[in-house]
Amino acid sequence: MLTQTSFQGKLTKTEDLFIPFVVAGDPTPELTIQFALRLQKAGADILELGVPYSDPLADGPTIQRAAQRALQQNMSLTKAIELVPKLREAGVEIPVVIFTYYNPVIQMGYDRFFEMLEENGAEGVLIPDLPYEESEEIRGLAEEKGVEFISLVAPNSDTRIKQIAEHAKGFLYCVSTLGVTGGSNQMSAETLSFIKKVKEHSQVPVAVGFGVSTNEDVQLVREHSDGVIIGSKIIRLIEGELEAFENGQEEEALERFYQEIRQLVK
Amino acid sequence: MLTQTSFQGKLTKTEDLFIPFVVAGDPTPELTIQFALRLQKAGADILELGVPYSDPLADGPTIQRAAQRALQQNMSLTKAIELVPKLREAGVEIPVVIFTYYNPVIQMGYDRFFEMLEENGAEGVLIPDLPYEESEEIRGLAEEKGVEFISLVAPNSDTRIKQIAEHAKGFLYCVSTLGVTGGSNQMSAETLSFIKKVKEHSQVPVAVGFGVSTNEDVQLVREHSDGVIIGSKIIRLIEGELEAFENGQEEEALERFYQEIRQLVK
Amino acid sequence: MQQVFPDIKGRFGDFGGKYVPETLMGPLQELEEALDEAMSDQAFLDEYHHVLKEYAGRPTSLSYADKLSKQLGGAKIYLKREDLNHTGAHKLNNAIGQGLLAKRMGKKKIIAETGAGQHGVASATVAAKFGLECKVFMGEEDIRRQELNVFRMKLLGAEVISVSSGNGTLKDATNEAIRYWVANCEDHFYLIGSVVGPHPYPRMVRDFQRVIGDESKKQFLEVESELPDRIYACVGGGSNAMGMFYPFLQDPCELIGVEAAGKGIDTPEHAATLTKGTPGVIHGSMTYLMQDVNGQITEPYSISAGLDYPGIGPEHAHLFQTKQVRYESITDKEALSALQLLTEQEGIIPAIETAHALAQAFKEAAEMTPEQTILINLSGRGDKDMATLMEHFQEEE
Amino acid sequence: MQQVFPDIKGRFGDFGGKYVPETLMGPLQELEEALDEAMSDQAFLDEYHHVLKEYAGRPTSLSYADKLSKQLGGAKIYLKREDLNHTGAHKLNNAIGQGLLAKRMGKKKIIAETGAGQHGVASATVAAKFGLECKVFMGEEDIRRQELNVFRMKLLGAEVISVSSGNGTLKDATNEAIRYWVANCEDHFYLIGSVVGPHPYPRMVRDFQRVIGDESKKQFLEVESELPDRIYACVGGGSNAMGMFYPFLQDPCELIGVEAAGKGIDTPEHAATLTKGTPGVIHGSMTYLMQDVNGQITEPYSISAGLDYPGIGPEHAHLFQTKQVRYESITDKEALSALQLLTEQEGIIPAIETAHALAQAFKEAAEMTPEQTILINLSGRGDKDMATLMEHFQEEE
Ligand SMILES: Cc1ncc(COP(=O)(O)O)c(C=O)c1O
Ligand SMILES: Cc1ncc(COP(=O)(O)O)c(C=O)c1O
Repeated sequence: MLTQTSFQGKLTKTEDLFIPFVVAGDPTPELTIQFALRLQKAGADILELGVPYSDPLADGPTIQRAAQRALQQNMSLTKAIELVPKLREAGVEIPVVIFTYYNPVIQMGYDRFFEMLEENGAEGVLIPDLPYEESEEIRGLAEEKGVEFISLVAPNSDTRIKQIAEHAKGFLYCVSTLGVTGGSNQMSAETLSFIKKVKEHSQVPVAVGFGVSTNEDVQLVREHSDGVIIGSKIIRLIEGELEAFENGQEEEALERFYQEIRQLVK
Repeated sequence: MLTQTSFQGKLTKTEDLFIPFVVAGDPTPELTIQFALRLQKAGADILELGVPYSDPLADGPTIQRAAQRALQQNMSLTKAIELVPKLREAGVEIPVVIFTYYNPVIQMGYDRFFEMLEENGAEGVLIPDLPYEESEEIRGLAEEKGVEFISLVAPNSDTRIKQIAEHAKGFLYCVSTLGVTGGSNQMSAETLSFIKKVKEHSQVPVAVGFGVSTNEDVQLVREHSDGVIIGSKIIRLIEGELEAFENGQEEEALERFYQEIRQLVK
Repeated sequence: MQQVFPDIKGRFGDFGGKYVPETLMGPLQELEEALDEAMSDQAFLDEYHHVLKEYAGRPTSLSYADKLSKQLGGAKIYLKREDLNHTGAHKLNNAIGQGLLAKRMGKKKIIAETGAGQHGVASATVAAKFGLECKVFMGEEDIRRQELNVFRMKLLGAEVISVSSGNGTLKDATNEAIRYWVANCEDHFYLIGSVVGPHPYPRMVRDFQRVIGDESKKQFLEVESELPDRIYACVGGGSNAMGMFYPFLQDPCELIGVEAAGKGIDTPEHAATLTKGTPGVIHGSMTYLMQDVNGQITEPYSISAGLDYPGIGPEHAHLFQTKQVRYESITDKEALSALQLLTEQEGIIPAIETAHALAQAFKEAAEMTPEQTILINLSGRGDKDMATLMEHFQEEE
Repeated sequence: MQQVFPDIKGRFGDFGGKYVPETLMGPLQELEEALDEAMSDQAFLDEYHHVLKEYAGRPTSLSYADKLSKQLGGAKIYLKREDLNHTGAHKLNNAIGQGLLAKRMGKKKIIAETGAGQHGVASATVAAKFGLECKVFMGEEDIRRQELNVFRMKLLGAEVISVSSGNGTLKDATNEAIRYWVANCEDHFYLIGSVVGPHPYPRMVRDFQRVIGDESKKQFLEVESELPDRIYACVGGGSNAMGMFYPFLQDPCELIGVEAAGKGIDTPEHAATLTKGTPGVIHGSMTYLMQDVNGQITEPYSISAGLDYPGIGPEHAHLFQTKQVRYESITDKEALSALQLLTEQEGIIPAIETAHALAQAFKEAAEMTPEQTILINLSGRGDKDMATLMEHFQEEE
């Protein structure tokens, strides 16, 4: 049984979630807003807003490239959080999760970080290189501030699955394949039994990510979990339109992007 | 007191000797004969006929170059000895000393070597890399065959000077400077006392070589010894005429060579 | 009582820990357990020391640099000769230890990152010796600069994987090796080349390198009957320094770690992590690093590829904070002069990395008295650096 | 009773002696006396062994090549690791000995000849260490081929003198070094790099290299409790082989010297002096050499610069004649395969010179039984050969 998961009351369902990932500032902050709008229109329930990082250890080449593009726009943790109110202004209503590596958070400091999240109205945070054992303090602070601190769990998390799942907030991010983001995906018997085990212990929706890139993948994930996380595939769709943006065909490109997403999650 | 030195009766004086060195076949066997004739005409008393060698350890760059030129003419120990009767035919009457490194002699074999010297009428032999200690057998054979085996003695021969000098045949070759052939020369007090010491023990004429290249050198050497050996300087004079030979101006070149030698030993 | 570091969470005071993607937490746990078990198994330790002796050439010599000591006119200078190790640097000690551990864990494939190629060659060597498959990640810029070491690795049967992300240097190669490990951790052992990375790497690498300090202590006492006054080592990731310093931490010796000041610590081109960096997380570990105000890691610079790294082992960060070790920095130029001096005075061409330690030591030795003694860890030989040196000295002319 | 070689005239049976210009007879006499005196002075021997241990890194390891032995399925293969010597080859043992002798004789300047540059580097190293001036003669062709070693020598403070006579290779460099010595013997010590040259060089170099065989014997008995069945070494001038073989000459071990067959001993391009040469005099010594019918020395060929020499030490000529040692030859191609095999199986990249010994040993090991043992002298490391190997393996592709 899922307990009420909230994102400050903004997450209105607890299953069949669609959780897209984009990198703030890829290829420009303005376009990030446009993508977010299209994703929402295509049914997104939560937006993962990635903060570009110089050394993204958990990401594959696709997201690395997106981060490089965004860094060239001088995107930073500060600016990414400050993008949230602009998303709101433009009409994005779904909860936003700031996806950032740990080091920029350290440099900002926990106090300022949560202050900024609050000021700018970001509902969640996910730090891919801050595992359960190292995150006790920040999880406490997040809870205090009413920010959902998203945890990840992997098939080889083993005895830690129970612990992580039981303490999960917002939603629980299942890494379905061993690997960095963007690998190919097939749902093996082991993956299925892993998801089952996670669901047994989790009180929040269990979403599956890493490697979801076709509508078949999406169907498969939907069947066995509470939500699907899509990252690299979305970045690749954006990459496919870069030329169009440069050529000033923005509207057509965004429309194509929207249609593609619709096909993907239909 | 000098004992009678013979070179098979052909050496008619025992002082003020002029002993030139040429390399057989440099630049051609025919020209070697012509040089020998001019040297005789200029007063040479003994001819050192050098056999070109691939690895002439005791020679400087000038004689190395001469050897290279001669080797390109396929000159060898055999052919160098066979050049002697041709010298005679052309009118060279002074004694001829075959100057050869040891290895070609080994390959020919002592028997054949002395047979050839006898057949072709060479009066002496000098092997610069066969010191006294290693030459007992060949010295015996030379004596037996009536061939003068020329020994060398150096300032640093030290306690061996007496031994070498006492057993010297033909003439005794004094290395006046430490060094390979062709270095610059100045007769120091030490050199003088070295020559004096050699003369005390030698029963054959004491000739001085290595580095004699001007008429002043020649005068100096004459003053203190029984003869002067000139090698590199003669080779350099030959080298100076190589172009003339190539251009067919043989007579002019040989005449110039003769005049130069005359000036050198006047 | 002295506290034991790292603690159970892999921390050296404020530093260390495991800041890695969740997927690596399992493998790190597995590694830690295997390591603890191996290190308490005498048979494993015996094999490690057997390979060091009969294969790597240990113990390495302790050389008294008599001409140089006299020339500088100060302290007596001793050199611990890690350059005499098989493959030419201290790196092999660690690669042998981890290679044996990989075998013991039943892993048939190893991966490694490399900058100048020394750790890559050491890993490829160990892989050949122990019959393991080996992939070495190397930045495409470093591949270009270190053609010969790349060829050595290939000859040893390793696959060299070119990394084009970032600037194509060591930091990027490390990122990529970690990513590959994330995707392939089930059957791959990641052989890290310095005292960096998540727990238990900093401890493990230190413990496989402490043979340097252990031997030095014994050898030094044999010839001088007392401990050195000061001990110097260069610091890139910090493995040769930790290996040397660790056994002396409780002794009354002054320990000096020397970082690369590149073109000067007042320019942006240096790799002086402790001198100029700030705390943060890099490659899975809380430590000092070079970063901008946004927490983006910045590109370091040093003429020596082995010191050209924006982080440093967490134990060094701790020793820096607690002032147990003094950290200095040396420019490219000073390092090259020291390299020349050692070469001309003692007939030993050191690695450019090592030359940083030498430069600091020579400066200080000259101010000391002939009754005092110093020990320098000569972490590697300079053969690998000939091309760089040729370029440099030709430019100078 | 066993006869002692060389005899008082510097002869090993029919071979050896002093075939040099008169000017060198004095210096050779002086050298012989100084050598005899030094070798009977315990203080000199102690210093020599002290430098070997504390500077050069001796004793070098004896490594059991377990993977390779199993792979070949025959005899157990052991490697004597001269590659672990400072500067990377056995050459340093001799350079240290002669360097100490030069110092003892009050000579402040040394000269040396070199082919690939290994002996040149060893000499330059010793000169730096002992404060001597050093000139290295090197053929202009070799200077071109061995740019890095030339740079190493210069860095060590040596002057490298380019020799353009002949083909500009080792033979010519040796000629030129001898000529220079003739002209400057008063204050110069000529540091010959192999067991060649006039008496007392072949004996002296052997005696400074026998540490290889002495250590090997002790180490081998420790691990195997009996002597090896066969012992292999490559032969250029023959110093690493004499150093290894000499202490085993009276033992029931079969000794095998391996020459370079280049492109095949039936072609003119090889350096198989004993296999195809005839007796004569080269560089002051009666021995075997490669020559034409007129006694002109011919140009040898081998892919390995260190074996690319038309002569051989006179003691080898004697051991060949008396059949105390068996001599074989190995082509470029066979050597390169053996190099690859050792590299891939044991993680050791040998010098191409050494690879000749390996190739012969591997052939024979496969035919032997696992109860039998063989010992190979791993005379040097292959780092110096990377450029040659790169060229070669790229051509092959
Ligand atoms: C010779 C040498 N010394 C030092 C280093 C720096 O590494 P660490 O600081 O881990 O000893 C390297 C790295 O490649 C090296 O090759
Ligand atoms: C590694 C190595 N082995 C062998 C040789 C051949 O010399 P020797 O026959 O004197 O041992 C050389 C010569 O340079 C060498 O460098």
